[in-house]
Amino acid sequence: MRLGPLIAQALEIIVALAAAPLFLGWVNQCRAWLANRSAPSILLPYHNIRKLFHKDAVIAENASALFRIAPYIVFGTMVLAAGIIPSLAGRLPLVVAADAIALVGLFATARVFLSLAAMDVGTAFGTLGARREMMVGFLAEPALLMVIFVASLISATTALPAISAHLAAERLGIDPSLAFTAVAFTLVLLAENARIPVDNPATHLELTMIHEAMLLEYSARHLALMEWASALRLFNYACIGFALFVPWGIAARDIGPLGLSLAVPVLALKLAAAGGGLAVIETVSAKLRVMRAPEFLATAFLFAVLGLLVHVLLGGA
Amino acid sequence: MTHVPFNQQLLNVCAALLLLLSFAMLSQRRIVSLVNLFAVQGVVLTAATLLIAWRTGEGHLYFSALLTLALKVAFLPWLLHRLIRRLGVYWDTEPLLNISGTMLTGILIVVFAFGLAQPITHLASTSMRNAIGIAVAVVLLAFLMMITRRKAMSQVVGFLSMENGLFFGAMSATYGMPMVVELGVALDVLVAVLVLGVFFFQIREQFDSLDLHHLERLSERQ
Amino acid sequence: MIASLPSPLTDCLALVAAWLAIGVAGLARPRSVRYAGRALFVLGALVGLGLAAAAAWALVSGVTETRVLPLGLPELPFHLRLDALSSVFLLLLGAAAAGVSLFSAGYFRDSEGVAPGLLCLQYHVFLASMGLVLLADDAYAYMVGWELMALSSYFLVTTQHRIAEIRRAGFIYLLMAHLGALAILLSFGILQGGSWQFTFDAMRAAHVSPAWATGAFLLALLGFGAKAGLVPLHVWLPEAHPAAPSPVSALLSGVMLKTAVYGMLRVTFDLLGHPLWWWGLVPLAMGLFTALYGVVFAAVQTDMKRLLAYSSIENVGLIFIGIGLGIVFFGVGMPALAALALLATLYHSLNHAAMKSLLFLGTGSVLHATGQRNLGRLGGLIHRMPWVAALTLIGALALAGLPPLNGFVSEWLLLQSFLFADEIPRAFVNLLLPLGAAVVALCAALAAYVMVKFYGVIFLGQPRESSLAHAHDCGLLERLGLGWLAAVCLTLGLAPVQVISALAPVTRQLTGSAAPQGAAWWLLAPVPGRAVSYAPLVFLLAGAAIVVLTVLLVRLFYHQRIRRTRPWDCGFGEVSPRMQDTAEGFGQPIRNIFQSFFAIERELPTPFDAAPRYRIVISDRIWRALYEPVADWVRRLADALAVLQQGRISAYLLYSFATLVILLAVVLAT
Amino acid sequence: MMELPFLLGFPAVGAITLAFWGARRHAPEINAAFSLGTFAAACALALRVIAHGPELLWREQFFIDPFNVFLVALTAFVGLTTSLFSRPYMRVEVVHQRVTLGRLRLYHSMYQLFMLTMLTALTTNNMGLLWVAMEGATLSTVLLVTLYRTPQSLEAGWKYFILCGVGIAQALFGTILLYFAAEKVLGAQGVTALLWTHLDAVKSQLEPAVLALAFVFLLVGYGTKVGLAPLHNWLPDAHAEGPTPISAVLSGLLLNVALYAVVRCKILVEGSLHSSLPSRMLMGFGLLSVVLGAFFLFRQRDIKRLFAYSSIEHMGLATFAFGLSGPVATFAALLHMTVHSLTKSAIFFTVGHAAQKAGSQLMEDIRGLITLSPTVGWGLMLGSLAILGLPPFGVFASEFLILTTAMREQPWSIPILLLALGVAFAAIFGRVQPMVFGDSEARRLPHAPALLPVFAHLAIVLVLGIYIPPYLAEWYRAAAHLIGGP
Repeated sequence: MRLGPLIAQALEIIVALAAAPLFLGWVNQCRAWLANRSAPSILLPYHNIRKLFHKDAVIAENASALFRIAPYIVFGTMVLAAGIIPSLAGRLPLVVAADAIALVGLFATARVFLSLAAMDVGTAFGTLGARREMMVGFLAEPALLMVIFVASLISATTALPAISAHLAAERLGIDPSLAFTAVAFTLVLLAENARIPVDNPATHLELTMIHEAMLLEYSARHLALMEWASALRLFNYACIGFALFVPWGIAARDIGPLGLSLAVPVLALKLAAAGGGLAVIETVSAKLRVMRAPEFLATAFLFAVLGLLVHVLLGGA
Repeated sequence: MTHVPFNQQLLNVCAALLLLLSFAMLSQRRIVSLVNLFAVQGVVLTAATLLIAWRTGEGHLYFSALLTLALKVAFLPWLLHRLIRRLGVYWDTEPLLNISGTMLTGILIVVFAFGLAQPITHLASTSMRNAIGIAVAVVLLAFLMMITRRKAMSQVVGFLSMENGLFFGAMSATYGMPMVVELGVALDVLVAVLVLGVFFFQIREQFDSLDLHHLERLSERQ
Repeated sequence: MIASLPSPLTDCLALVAAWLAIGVAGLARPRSVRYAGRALFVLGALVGLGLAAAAAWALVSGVTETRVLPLGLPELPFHLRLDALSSVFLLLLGAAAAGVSLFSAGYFRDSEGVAPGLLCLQYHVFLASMGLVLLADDAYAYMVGWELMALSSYFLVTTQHRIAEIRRAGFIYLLMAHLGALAILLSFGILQGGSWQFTFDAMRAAHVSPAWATGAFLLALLGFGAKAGLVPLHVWLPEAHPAAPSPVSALLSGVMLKTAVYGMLRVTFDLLGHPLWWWGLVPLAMGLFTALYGVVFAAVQTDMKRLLAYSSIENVGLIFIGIGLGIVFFGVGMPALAALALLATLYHSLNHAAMKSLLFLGTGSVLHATGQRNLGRLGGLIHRMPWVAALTLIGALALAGLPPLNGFVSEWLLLQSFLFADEIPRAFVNLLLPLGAAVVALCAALAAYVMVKFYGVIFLGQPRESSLAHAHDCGLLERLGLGWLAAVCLTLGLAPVQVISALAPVTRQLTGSAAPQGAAWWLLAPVPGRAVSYAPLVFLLAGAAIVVLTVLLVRLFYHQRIRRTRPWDCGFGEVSPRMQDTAEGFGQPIRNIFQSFFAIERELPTPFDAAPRYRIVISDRIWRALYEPVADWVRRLADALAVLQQGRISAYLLYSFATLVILLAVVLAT
Repeated sequence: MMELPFLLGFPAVGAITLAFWGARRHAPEINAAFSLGTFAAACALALRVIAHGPELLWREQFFIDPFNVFLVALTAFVGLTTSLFSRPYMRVEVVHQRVTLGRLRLYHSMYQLFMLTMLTALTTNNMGLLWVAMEGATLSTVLLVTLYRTPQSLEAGWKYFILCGVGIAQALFGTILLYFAAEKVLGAQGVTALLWTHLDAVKSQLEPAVLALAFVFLLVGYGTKVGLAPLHNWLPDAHAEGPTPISAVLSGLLLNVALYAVVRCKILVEGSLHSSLPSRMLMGFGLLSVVLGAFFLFRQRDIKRLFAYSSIEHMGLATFAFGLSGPVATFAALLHMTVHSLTKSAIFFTVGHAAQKAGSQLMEDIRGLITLSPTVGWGLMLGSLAILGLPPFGVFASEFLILTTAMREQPWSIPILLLALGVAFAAIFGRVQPMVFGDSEARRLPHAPALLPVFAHLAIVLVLGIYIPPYLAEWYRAAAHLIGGP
């Protein structure tokens, strides 16, 4: 295998690792601005991670090995996902490892391990968080799959790079089915990344928290990995969104220095815009009661299915 | 109207008598006279057999006439009378279907029987083909009697007169069955009545009555 | 003929016979656990391995042989046949049986209620009868094997016959099995098409009119569906599986359900030959409903074996979805896609055999160690029984359909084949089928939910009962059994390309078109010419590499100091086991979302209860809606008829009289 | 040709001997010995017929052909095993003081007499003698049904006597009509005119109208003894109230022989009618019996009544199969007669022991046989499963053939059959399971149960399910060919 793609692959992963916390910071900053608060430093997530890595790990006595392995696995899956999703370039070595469906499976793996780890210590909040996380998951996952289905039906493939390449090649027109799925995807993204209105990353209020509840027993480096992983997850979802709905600017054909050097700034732009948009949504919408989350996700599912139907109807006609 | 030979007329008279008798049995409620009627039936049957024997000159018919006389006129009635005395059952209770109703049904049955006998009658070469219909009628009437009676005893008499009907049928259709069969049938009837005798005593000692409503326990209506 | 030189068929036959022999040998010393309960079962496991090997060889060498045994009916001796289809399922049978028997050798004690020898007999007759079902090439041999399978497994299910529920479960099981068998029998009766030959060859040759063929197909679907547990014919399954001893549950769920799949494929694609495309919609619809129904019920169960039983129903649903898709594709003339769908079916059958057996055996170990089947009284066993916990985790993750394990592969294939549904040249169908994909996706996600509940509540958290402290890990033989099945799961997960190329002859036999070949030995692609791929090996290696790298970096740069304290739990004081979610609690979201599925009766505590208690009974609507009315109807009819026989002799005489008169009238009339 | 004299001689002599010695200590053994002799003679006869084909004997009054010789062998065999079973059973009854020694004598002598009538009915060539023997069978068993002299047994006996007597009277009239029709062809007063072989030879010339009527009477007559609904009402009572060995032979033998008579008549009538009227009648009766039997099964509480109704159902099935009247169906019907009589008598053996142990025939009193005495428990369980038509037992083989044939020939009948079979399965199995499984508090018996007969029967049925020996198959084929049908 030639060296170029490998380097590109490595570059993509590194960019992801580096950019993920930054993106999170950016979103928080935008939210602060929109809320007329003085924004924290955009680098705050880095500081957090660094700080956590230096602390002593405190673990419950009855925690099993699973509890300690889980952070690494979750982190690993997220990094792998970052390597597969064409954020900078398609046609990368890792791409063959998994198509879009496998990618969804990858996220599911992360979620399952996260939940298992949360149940391991056997505290009230851990199990509660795990349950809620799985609930959100089993509703979000099909919606995400439907979104991908529509894209794959349009481009006759389930390989993400191929999809985005195909979509990018298409004439720039508004495709109604894609529009529906875009909405669905946004909702899924909010839910999966524990953002308002499904969850609130900023609070530890028992009754409402989902994602945070699962991390309660973690500390130090394990917590750091978990935080980093969730930042990566947000980043990954954003990149999937880009690949599906604004696929332009990804170095589809040539993964030489030129293409990449062109792709990086484009990605930065997209991230900035997405972060802004995300912040806006989070600011204007209110946190839902946990039991309302299913309805929220059902809407997402509905949108995705509508997109599917629209596609088949118009495509069939 | 063609001329009918004398003994032929006699035979027809016998047939008519048999029919009359079974109607009489159908309406009779006194068990003693029921048995008597049965005996008379036997007499008529014997007469008919003798007539046929005389006419056809079939040797074995004389024998079966004898058999009939011995069994159905002498032995069975005697046995039944004895049982009646020993068991003290003289009256049958009100039949399930009242007399007039029974009679009406009987008439219908006779009509049906004649209709039934048509194909046979056409074929029969015997001199008394018309009697076949009567034989069937006798059988079915006996059947009806068994259905409508409530006392074991009268049911048995019905059973026996049914056998009479069969015998008469055999006579009128085919001048009787082969000897070996005749004997077998007679034997069976004999044994049957003996068994019945045993039966009556068993039933009596259990229920001290021969009323059939004691014998209605085994059913699916739990 | 073939008998002279050794042949795969002869080998398989000999091995199946060997099972029978082992079973009979069990009666020699029925009371001895070491002989009948241990040695013979190990022997049986070896036979299973042998069978798997022979079948695999037959599959690879691609032989198709037939032979006739001097048994059976005079006109219809036992015909046997070994072809690609049967050898795949024989492989499944052998491999699964090997693991289960190995486990059983360590599992069965004489506390099972029946003498070990008898158990050994029933167990091995069960295995042998399944072998006969897979080998049979005529209706009679097939039905003999089929019913024998039901019978032997019935005795196994009712091993603990002193418990009334178990007797009831056994009764329902055998009743459903028998009714199903009757349906299959009639289907064969149609298939022989007037040629009084009941050999499958004759049925292949026979020409059946479309109407009759449809009848045969529906009857077969009824019969095999009843065995496989398609909703609404599933009622026996969640009763029988928990009732049986765990190894038997493993066989029932892992292998026996697959014989129904085998039968369905055999009848539809082999004997009927040319299925009409719309037939496929029936199993497809039933499958979709079954899958959703099963997984939703699994999510709310509190008995771990019932949970697995319902999850089996779900998987059967997925399998039949594949069959339905295959029929549709084949019917509209897309053999390649039909091959893909059937491939998903076959692959999922193999997967489910491995993972569900594994999980049931796991529950068996838990049951022996704790004596508890109720999830509400388990927990924290990962500390007490690490082996079982570790091996079961593999099964659970596989069943949850997570890459890179095997469950995901078949799910992936199924979704891929759904992706082509829009090319079907039938209006509406191509519109509706993609919605099926949505249901499949939902089921897959719910399966993950169920598995997290299953594993988390049993093995993680704190023990909910003090008695669990004495739980012990399973013995060596049991570990071997579990390990073997786990290994099978991993292999199926990591080497899909090889498995698929091995399955190619089957799809070629069924649809005339080969299954998709991998682009490379490590790369899986559903159909040639599509830029789609899944490479579990790369996937796993890359993932592992990243994880290891992370671990190393962390070890390299940061200190390893760790303090152990009590759980923090957001600052609550004492953390008691009762604070954890119970099984009911974990199922609660599902219960709310899918309320319409269940017939729920609740007993909620009021705020003023001195000793507040919470009880909830979730039962199957279908049972009340479908089966109880039928039973009532039969009972009422019987009561009505009973009037006929009211004990009066005159009435009886009247019957005779009436019969006589009526018949005479009939004769006169004609 | 010495087999036949022995075949009929053994039971005849036995009946007389036991009439005097029947109460002695070794009477049961004597009984068994005579039955053994009969069985030996039957086997010799069977072998001879297989070797030399059909034979006529004693001025053509007796006739052995494949059809009846296999029933002869079956009858003799079941007679033997039943006598073996009744050894401990009746001894226990004596100990329990349900029968006096006098009645024991009656029982033994009548048992032999019953065998005699059965064998005569099977082997005779004379339709008249057939009738005589059938009536004789009723008479010899009616006093056995009332052996216990309980009110119920007397009632059962009375119904048995009257209903069968009346029925058989109809059969006599049918025979007369047959004779009447035959006379036209075979010449007046021909002693040969009632010989089946001659009738069979000229059956195509017999007058259809008469034979149609004759068949109705014969069918109603012998059908009553077969237990065809709605003429079956005597059957459950007689089975339930008599001693179990008698229930076994009634179910296992009498019904078969009666059906044999019906089929003999059907052959003649169909030959003359050239229409499928008789077949349709048989099918109608068969279906009705199957359905009614199945539904009555549902309400039973008495175990012997339960299996009596199952006999009705199975006889109905066999009759239905004869009505289908293809070579396959007839084959299946014969096979069904065989396996049913073997299985059902085996079941009655186990039922007898079970009821004695529990001291009651009510099913709710019989529990946990498998814990009390595993052999009886397993016998009952396996027997019931066999009778329910589960492979590898022979009943499945016959039902397989019957159902698949009916599926093609008479599709309309299939739903009815399925309903009935399903109901029967649920009814019988749902009651047998709790009797066999679970715990029990029943007592031990003074005499060990005789289980050899049970498992001998089940073994044979099992073998017939997976392997029908060629000569037996030949036998069935020959019989099926003989019965033929249009």
